[in-house]
Amino acid sequence: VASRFDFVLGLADDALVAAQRLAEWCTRGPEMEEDIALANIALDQLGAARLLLTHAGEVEGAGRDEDALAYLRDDREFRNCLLVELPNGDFALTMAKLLFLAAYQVPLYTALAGCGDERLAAIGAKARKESAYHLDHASLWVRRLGDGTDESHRRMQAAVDEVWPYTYELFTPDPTTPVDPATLRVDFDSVVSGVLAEATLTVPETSWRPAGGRDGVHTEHLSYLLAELQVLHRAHPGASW
Amino acid sequence: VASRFDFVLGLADDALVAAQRLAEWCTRGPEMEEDIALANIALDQLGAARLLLTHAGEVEGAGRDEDALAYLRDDREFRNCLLVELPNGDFALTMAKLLFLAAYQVPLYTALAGCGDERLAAIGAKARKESAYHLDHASLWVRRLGDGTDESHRRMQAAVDEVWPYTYELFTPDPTTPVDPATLRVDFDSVVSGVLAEATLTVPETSWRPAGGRDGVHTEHLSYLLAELQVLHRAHPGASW
Amino acid sequence: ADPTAYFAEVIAADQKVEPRDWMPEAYRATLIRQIAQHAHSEIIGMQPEGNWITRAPSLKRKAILLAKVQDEAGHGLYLYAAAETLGVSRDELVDLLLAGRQKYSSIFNYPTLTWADMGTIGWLVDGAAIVNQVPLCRCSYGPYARAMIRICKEESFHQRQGYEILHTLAHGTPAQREMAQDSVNRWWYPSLAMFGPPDTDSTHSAQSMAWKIKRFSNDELRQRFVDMCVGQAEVLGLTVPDPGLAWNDERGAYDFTQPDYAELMRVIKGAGPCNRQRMEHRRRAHREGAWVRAAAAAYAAKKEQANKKEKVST
Amino acid sequence: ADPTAYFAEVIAADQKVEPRDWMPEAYRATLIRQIAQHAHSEIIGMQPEGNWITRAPSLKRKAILLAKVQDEAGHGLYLYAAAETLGVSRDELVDLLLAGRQKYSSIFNYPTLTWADMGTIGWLVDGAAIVNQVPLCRCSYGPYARAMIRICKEESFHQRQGYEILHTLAHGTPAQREMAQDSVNRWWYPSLAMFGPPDTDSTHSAQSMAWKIKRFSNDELRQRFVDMCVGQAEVLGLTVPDPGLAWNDERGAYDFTQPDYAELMRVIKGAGPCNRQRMEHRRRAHREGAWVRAAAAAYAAKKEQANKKEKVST
Repeated sequence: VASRFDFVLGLADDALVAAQRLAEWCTRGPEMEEDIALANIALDQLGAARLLLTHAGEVEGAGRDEDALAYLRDDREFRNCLLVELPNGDFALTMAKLLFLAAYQVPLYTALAGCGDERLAAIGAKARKESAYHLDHASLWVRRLGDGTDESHRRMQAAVDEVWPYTYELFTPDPTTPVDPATLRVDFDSVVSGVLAEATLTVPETSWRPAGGRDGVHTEHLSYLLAELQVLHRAHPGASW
Repeated sequence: VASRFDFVLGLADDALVAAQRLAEWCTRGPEMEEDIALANIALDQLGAARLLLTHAGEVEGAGRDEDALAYLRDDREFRNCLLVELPNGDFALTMAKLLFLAAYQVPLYTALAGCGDERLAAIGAKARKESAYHLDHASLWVRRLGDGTDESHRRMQAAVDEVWPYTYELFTPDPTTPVDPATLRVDFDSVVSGVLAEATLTVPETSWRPAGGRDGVHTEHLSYLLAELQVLHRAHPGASW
Repeated sequence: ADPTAYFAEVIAADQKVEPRDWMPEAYRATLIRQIAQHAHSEIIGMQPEGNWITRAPSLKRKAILLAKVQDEAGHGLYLYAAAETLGVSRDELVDLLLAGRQKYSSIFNYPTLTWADMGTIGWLVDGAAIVNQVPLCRCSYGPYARAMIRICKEESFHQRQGYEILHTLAHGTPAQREMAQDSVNRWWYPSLAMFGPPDTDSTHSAQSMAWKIKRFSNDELRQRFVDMCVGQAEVLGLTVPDPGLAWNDERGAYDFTQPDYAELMRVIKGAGPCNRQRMEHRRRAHREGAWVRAAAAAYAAKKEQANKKEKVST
Repeated sequence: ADPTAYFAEVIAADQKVEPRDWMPEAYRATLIRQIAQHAHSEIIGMQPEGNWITRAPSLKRKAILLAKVQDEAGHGLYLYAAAETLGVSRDELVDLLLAGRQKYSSIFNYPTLTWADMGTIGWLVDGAAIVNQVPLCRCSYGPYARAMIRICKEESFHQRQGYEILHTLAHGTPAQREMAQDSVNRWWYPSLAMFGPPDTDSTHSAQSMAWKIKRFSNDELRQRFVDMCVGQAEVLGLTVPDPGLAWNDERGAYDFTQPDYAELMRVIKGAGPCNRQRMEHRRRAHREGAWVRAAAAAYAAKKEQANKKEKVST
C-alpha cells in the first residue's frame, strides 16, 4: 500500500529517469530525425516529471520542490519502476523500453485524467496526449525493426526478451491509490500484443518478474545514473542556477 | 613554471587517475590472471597516489589530507596529464596507455629517488620498482598483441596511433621542478621504440600534441571519472569511513 | 535571355536567386560549401552542449538545454535541405563530413569543461554566430536567406538563455562566479576567431561579397561583436580577458587584442583539443545506426511492395 | 590391494585422498561439482563488490576493497587448480559456468545497493562462507583441504574488514547508521540461505558426510552462524531483522526465523534479481577477451617455433 506521496513520486520518478535515459541518446541517434524525436520524448517525460515532482512536494508538505526531490534523494529513496532505469543498450532495447513504458503510461494518464484529484487529473490530461505520441513512435520503430532485416529482427526480439520481465512490476495491484495499476494491464496487453504481432515478434515466456523499484530496491544501474544526474547540483549546496 | 605543490600534485593525480581507470577493468579482464595483474597495478598506482597526495597536502600546509585532495577538488583543479584520463577503450588501448605511462614513470621515479628532497626521494625509491613491473607487464602485452594475430596487430597499432599524441605533454620542460620532465624523454624514447619495434608496430607521425592537464585544462572525460570517484564521499560531507 | 546577364541583374537588384534559376557553377559550389559547413556545424555543435544535458544542475535548465540542442539538430536539417536545393543530397554531404573533406566551425573543437560553458557558448558562441548570420538573412540565394531568418530567431533566443545562465552564475556563490569567469576566459579568443582570419588573409571573401552571399568583412563583423560584448560583460560583472581592450574615441569602437590566428589555423587543420573526439563521436553514431537505417529501408520497401500487390489485386 | 577397500580405509582413518589415489567416480564427480561451484562463486562474487571500487568513499577503503576483490580472483584460481587435480580443465569448467550448466553461490544474485553492502558482505556473507569452509579444511580430499586452509585465512581477514566498515558506519552520521542497518536488513536472510535448504530437504548431504567431504549438516552450520552473529550485531549496535530471534536456554542456542527457502529455490533456478546480469557480465568479459587470448596463444606459438628453429640451427 503506497501513500499518496509515494504514488505520485513513483510516477514522477518513472518520468524523470526515463527522460534521463532518453537524453543520453542525444547526439547518438541512428539518424538526425531520430535525435530530434528522442529529445522530444525526453522533453515530454521531463515536463511530466517536473509537474509530478512539484505536486509530490506539495502532497508531502515538507517544503521540497522539484529540484530538491530530483537532486537530493539517493537511489534507495527513488520510487521508479526498474524498467526505466535499465541501461539504454542498442536502439532496439531503447524502443522496447519505450513501447512498454508508453503502453503503460497511456492508460495510466488517461485514468488519472478522470480521477477525483484535480491536480492529478490536470497532469494526466496533459501527459496522456504526449504519451500517445510516444506510443506511436515506439510502435512504428518496433514494427520497422521487427519486420525489417534479419539483423534488426534478431536484435528487436532479443530486446523484447530482455525487457519483458520488467513489465510485470508496472501492474502490481494497489487498490488504495487513485489509479490501481492492476486495472491498466488489459489495455497494455492488448496494445503491446498487437504491435508485437505486426512486428512478427513473440512475447517471451518467463516466470522471472523482477520488482522492487516502487519500494526503493533498485538495480545496480540506478545509483550510477543518479550520480551523473546529481553531481553538479550536489557539488554546490544551496546554489541557484 | 609549476610550484612544488603543483609538481607533486601532478604526479599524485597521474597515479590516482591511472588507478581509477585500471580499477574499472576489475572483473572485465580478458583472462582471470589479467584481472589480478591489473588490480595489482591499480593498487600500486593508488599506493603511490596516496603517498604523493599526503605529501602534497604537507607542502601546501593548508591541512588537506589525501582524501580532501582526492575527493574535494573538481576537474579544473586536477593536475594529471591527459593520457591517464582517456577512457580505457579496448585492452590494446589500455596497454598502450600503460606502456607509455610506465615508460615515463620509471625514469621519473628513478630521478626522484636521487633528488634532494628526502620525502620525494623515498617515494620515488619505492615507486620505481613497482613501475618497472608495470613496464614489463605492458611491454609483454604490447609485444603479444602487436606480434599476435592480424586482429590484435590492427588493434594494437590503432591504440598506439590514438594514444601517442598524448605522450608529448609528459615531457613539457620545467627546469624549476625537482625533476625536469624534459630530461626523461631520452629514456622513454629508447624503451618505447624498442618495445614497439619488437612488437612489429610503428610510431605514428603526428603534429598534434594535446596538452593542458598540468594546468587543469582537461578532456571532457575527466569530470565524468571524478563524478563517479567522488559521488559517495561528497554525498556525506564530513563523514568518516 | 542571357542567363549570365539575368543572374547579374538579380544580384545587382538585391533580389533572390532561386533553385530554378541559372547560376554560375562557382556561385553554386561556394554556396554548397558554405551551407554544408554551416549545417555540419549545427550537427557537430550539438556535442559540446550535449555533454552537459545529463548533468544540468536544475530540471528547468536541463529542459532548456535539451530543447536547445534539439533546435540545433533542427537547424542542421533546414540547412541540409537548403543545400539540397543546389543539387547535392544530404547523404553526400554527411559522407563528406565523415570523410573529413568538409569542415565545421572550429569553435566546436574546444571542450566544455564546466556548466558555465553552457552559458558562455550561448552568450559568446551563439552571439558571434548571430553577428555572422544576421547579414546572411539578406544573402542573394533565397533558400539560404530564408533558412537563416528562421535560424536567427531561435539563435537569439538561445543567446539570451546563455546570457541568463552566466548572469545567474556571476551573481551566485563565489564558486559559481569563478566558474563563470573561468569559462569566459577560455572561450573569449576562440569566439573572436569564429569570424575567420583577418581580412588581409581571407581567401574567399571578395568574390562572396560581390555575389552578395557575404555582406561584411571578417574584421568588420569581429569589431561589431567586440563592441556588442563589452557592455554586456559589464552588466554581467565579468571581465573580458583582454588587457588591451580600450575604447578608441577616434574610431568610435573598442581596440582589442586579436585572437591567435596561428592557433585558429592549427585547429582548422585538425589539431584542436577535440577534433578527433568530435569526428569519432559522429562517425560512431553513424556506424552504430547503420543497421537501424537499413531496417527502416527494408521495412519501407516491404510495405511498398505490399501496397502495390494490393492495388493490383483490387 | 583392493582400491575400494584402501579408499574406505583412508576415509575411515581421517587421512587424505590424493590425486594419484583411486577414488569412486561419484566421489570424484561430487568433488568436481562442489569445487567448481566454489571456484565459480569466487569469480562471480567479484562483481557485487567490484561494483563499488570506483566509488569507495576514501582512498584507504578503495585500496582495501580492490585488494579484496583481487584476493577473490586468486581464490578462484586456487580452486580451479584444485579441481584440475581431479582430471577436468579450468577451461571446461568455465565453459560449464558460462553455459549455465554449473552453479555459483546464489548470494551473489542480489545487488549491492549502497557502500554499506561492502561491510555487510564482509561481515555476513564472508562470515557465512567461513562457517561453511572451516570444516572443509579437514575435507577428505587433500588438494581441496589445503586450498581451503589458505582461503579461510584470507576470508577471516576479509570478514574483519567488513565488520570494521559496518562498525564505522554504525558509529558515524545518522545517514551512515541508517545505511548500515538497511544493508543488514537486506542481507540477513539471504546470508542464512547460504547454508542451503534445511536438512530435511537436503539431497547431497548424507553421502558427502560419509565421504567426509562435508562434516556438519546445513542446519548445524546455520545455527552456528546465527549464534555467532547475534553477539557481533550487539557490538555493532545494529539490529538483526528477525522479531523471532530469542535465546533458547534449553537448546543453548538462539531460536530464529528460517529464511524463505522458496525464494532460495527461485534464485538458484535463475530468478534472483541479478542472475542474468552476473552471467551476462561474465560472458561479455569472456567474449570481449577472446581476441586477446587468441593473440597471446598465437604469440606463444610463434616464440616456440622460433626457439625450436634456434635449437636446430645451433
